[in-house]
Amino acid sequence: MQLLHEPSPQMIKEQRIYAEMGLSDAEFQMVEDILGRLPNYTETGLFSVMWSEHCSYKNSKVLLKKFPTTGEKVLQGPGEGAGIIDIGDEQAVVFKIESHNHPSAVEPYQGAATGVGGIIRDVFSMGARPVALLNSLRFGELANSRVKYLFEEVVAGIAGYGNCIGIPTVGGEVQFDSCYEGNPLVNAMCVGLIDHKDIQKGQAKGVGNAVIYVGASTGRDGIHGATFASEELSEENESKRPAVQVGDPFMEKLLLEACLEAIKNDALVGIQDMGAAGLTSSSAEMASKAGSGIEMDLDKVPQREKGMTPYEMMLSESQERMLLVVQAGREQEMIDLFEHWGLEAKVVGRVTDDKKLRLVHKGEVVADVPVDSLAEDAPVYHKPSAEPAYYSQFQQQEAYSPDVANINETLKKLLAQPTIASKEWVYDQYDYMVRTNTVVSPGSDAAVLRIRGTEKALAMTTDCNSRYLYLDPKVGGQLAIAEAARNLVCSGAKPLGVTDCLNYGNPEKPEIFWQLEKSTDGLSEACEILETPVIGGNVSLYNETNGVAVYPTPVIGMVGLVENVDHITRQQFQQAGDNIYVVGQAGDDFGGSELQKLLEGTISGKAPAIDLNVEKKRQEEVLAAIQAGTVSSAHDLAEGGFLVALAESTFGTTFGASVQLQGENVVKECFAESPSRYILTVSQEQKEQFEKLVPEAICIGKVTEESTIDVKGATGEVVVKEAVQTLEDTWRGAISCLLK
Amino acid sequence: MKFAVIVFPGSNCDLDMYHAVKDELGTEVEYVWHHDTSLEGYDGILLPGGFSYGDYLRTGAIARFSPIMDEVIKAAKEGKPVLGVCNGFQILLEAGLLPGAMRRNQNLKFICRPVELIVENNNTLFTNGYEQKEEITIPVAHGEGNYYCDDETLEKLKKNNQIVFSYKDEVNGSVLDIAGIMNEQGNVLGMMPHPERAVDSLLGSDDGLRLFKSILSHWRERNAITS
Amino acid sequence: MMFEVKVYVSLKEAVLDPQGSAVKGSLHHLGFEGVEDVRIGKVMSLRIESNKEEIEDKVKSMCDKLLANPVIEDYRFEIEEVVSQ
Amino acid sequence: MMFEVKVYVSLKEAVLDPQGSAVKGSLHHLGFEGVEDVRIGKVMSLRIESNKEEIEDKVKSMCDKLLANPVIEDYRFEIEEVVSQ
Ligand SMILES: Nc1ncnc2c1ncn2[C@@H]1O[C@H](COP(=O)(O)OP(=O)(O)O)[C@@H](O)[C@H]1O
Ligand SMILES: [Mg+2]
Repeated sequence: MQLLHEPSPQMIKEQRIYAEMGLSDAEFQMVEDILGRLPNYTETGLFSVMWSEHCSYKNSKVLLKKFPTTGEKVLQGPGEGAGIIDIGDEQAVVFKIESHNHPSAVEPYQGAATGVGGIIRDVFSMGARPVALLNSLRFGELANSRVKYLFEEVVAGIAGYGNCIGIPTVGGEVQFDSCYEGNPLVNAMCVGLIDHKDIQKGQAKGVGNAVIYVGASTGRDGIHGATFASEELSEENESKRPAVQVGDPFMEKLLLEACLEAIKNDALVGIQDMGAAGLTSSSAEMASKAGSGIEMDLDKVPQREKGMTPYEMMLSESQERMLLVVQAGREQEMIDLFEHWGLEAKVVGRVTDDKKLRLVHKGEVVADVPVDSLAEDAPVYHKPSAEPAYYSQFQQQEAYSPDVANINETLKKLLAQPTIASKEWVYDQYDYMVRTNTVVSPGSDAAVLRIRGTEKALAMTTDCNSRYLYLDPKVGGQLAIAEAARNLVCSGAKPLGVTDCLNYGNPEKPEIFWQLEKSTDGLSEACEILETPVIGGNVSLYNETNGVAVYPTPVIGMVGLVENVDHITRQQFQQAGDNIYVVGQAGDDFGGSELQKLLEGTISGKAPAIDLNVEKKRQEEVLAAIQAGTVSSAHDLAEGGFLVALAESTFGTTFGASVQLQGENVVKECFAESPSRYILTVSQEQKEQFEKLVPEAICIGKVTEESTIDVKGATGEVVVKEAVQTLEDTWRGAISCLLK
Repeated sequence: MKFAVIVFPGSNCDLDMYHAVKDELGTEVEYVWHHDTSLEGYDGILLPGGFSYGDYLRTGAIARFSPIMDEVIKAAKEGKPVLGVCNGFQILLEAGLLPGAMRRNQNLKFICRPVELIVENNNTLFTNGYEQKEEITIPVAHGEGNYYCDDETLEKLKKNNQIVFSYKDEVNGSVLDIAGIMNEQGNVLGMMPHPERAVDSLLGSDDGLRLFKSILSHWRERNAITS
Repeated sequence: MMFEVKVYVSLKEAVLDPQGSAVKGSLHHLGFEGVEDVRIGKVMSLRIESNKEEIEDKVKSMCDKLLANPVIEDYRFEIEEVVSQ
Repeated sequence: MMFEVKVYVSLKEAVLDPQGSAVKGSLHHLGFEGVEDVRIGKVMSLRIESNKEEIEDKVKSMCDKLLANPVIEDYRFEIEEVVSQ
């Protein structure tokens, strides 16, 4: 029952070989107890990947339980490949976000590309047609040449995969901060559309049914990728790194089309992609969910390399593979269907009734373990939590009050900050139009795609300002959800739900666990109040290099429904003469702001305070005003505050703005990052009705024919007077300039 | 008039082409799988964009050997309108239906954005709905659209008015900023920009629609005369 | 018989090579002086089972048909017999 | 002194080569039988002005820094002196 060169069960135990695979002593003992004997090498491998943080969420499960995950419209919450929300007319939207941070740190192009490939498979394995991709990226400061390399290659990798497979990449965000220098974050999100009747489950039901393998053949790439993703990056573990996976978007395009066709065939019982922990997780999870077992003959698995062992086959993370369960007797239909797309489908096993995952290799049983023990019974930990010293310090600090001599010049500097500057350099490389549904392309608050054959459209965005989360994880978590929802509202959409990707440091450190705990509290509370349930997500821990953790970064992917394409609204001003309104007052909110970062080089103090009920009320009013057709353009105030948002509203148009500030404190009015605020423009005809719908809105000026930003203080003094062109050039050129 | 949209493994603008013709032009259109061996009954052939065979080796190089390509070549010889967009253009080049070849974009990056084109020749079955030298906005989305041909070929293209579209501003490094060319007979057009993405003002521009309309009206005129 | 074939495909002299120029630029940028020209081509390694008489013609025909594009590329190849172990 | 340098960059054995697979498939489709494996790599031709002692180190350093990606690629190179005409 063991291969010659593999250690024996005794050796695994005595030499603690399990520890190298990521199992603790106690966990290994649990395995021994479950089996009633010592596991062999292959079996130890199965447990080690399935019980890794990446697959089992053993450290984060207790926290994820807090998220509201249900709602009237939720058809599928967390647990399957992706969550699903009803959008009416027997249609639903499917979406999910996932991280590929560790692979991207090692090989940025392929790491990012395969991240995109993986999230696409999650969506089409539900039976949905993927319609859009988004991403959320974090890098160190662009001054560093390795960071430049990572940034350029990650963007190229995302583009390379998405463009080739023909799914538009319509939005995302990029932020730069030194905490991400050694450990960039690469999160990819995919949105799909599905008819209710086509919804699939990854289940291996029906004893005797065939287990079919389709897609790329299995190589030695990515072995132990899931375990690798569950450790910190360090020089010691460099040698442990798995062979890099290379994405093949062409293969995935064929797989996508073939699987979507297979889903229409009633011979298909279940389908799941082979993501992290490849064959192991797909087979064990499908069987466990169905209350059945699976027996597989590994000799039948298509292999790219010679002499692969069961351990290697089961742990390989080769890309572009799917596992199907098909009615017994109808295998040939499926094989023919895949053949049409030039793909080989191979029967590799059968569904059994003994709730075991049994693997046969060269005629011998090489593993025989209960599926539930792999998929369900991983230990759950509640790690110790401790408030970090920095937090209480920041809380006690007096509100930061920035000293700004020249508002005009400061505005220009802010617009050139890479986190604020135009991301055109990035999205110019993404095909954001393919499949011709993209109504609002990258460059506005959220992307909007029409749904062909209906009046409806979907708005989508990714957001997370991790600086706020670092200062205050709870408030920061609330702000992240609120900002995402606000961006959708500005586009004319009602937020439907959330997918989240929790990117944190090492949870075994109490201070990091505390960040996780507090921020999930904040996220949960905001989701509850804003009625945006969490329908899926991903956890990426151990984002540390040589002991330094990234800021807590729970990236929020949110999708909203635009009831009628007529409601679609952009951030850009639409016509001269429109009135400019501001909703919400500026407060003393400079903690973690772009201005603080610009002036001090670091951040400190308290995160901007948010009242979620106010947030909600404003979102409802603004959306109602948009739906009533009274709003010409809408933009939320985010990084950089009012002036940046005002300037952005003129970019890409021929218009300017002439406004007068309300408050006495000019710096606060111009740059504070108080949440829940909007700039809206309203035509003269709509003025009256608009003011009824958004009573809080204050008219501060007008959109002008002349392409100048003209801002006066409360007492009439000139605060800013600058040609839009000058500001726009600075903003547009900043990133490519930094890359030179 | 009935169009065929050829679908190669890896095509991904087939759907856009299909809907442009069906929904916006309002004409008959069908997908034809690359394994098929007949184009009978189709009056116009559309080769869509995408990444046929992943564009591995060279763009269009492998697709050029798909079984349907013999039929495409035949249709071109018979004088049927054949339009190749983006990857479709690249396939036409590889198949020798149009002269020249593509290199990677000058900046080595994929470029996706609306660009301004100049209609260099409106006296073609593809462009009769435009004004000569008219400026139109049509998006590009490609990594290898940097058109190359030798000087002799270029002279010929110029002499025969085979250059149909050029970029108003430099985009990808193409010789003479060429965006689209046709064959000598004038019935095969290859272009990098995507007219099928510019057929609905909701999505930004409908300047591409007139290209399809031109093909249709040419066909109608011709069939009115011959019938 | 088994052959190990290497096909080298390069852009014709007259054709500007954007990738080569970019690499040259980066090398200069990295401080490597004296780099005067960079051209980037492809090398394809094929293992082909064939009889000895045909292999050369076969490879030539592969190149003409598929592996190189005569409009912009030149090619050359090397054929080596694999001595079975 | 002027050197003509050729750098050959290929994907590591264990790394998937989708290009190679596609080309192999296409060759089969075209009726070329016996093609058992295709891998596609790059060849870079550089002309470098340098003194003799340094050229080898220089090229090695170029490869490590820029020309090859050590995570997925292997490289080798040949250096030849250009005899001035
Ligand atoms: N990585 C990216 N990929 C695609 N689009 C991006 C990316 N980063 C930013 N964008 C786009 O640039 C615009 C501005 O982004 P951002 O400043 O994050 O907006 P906001 O603050 O409103 O969330 C958005 O339309 C966004 O989708
Ligand atoms: Mg915004």
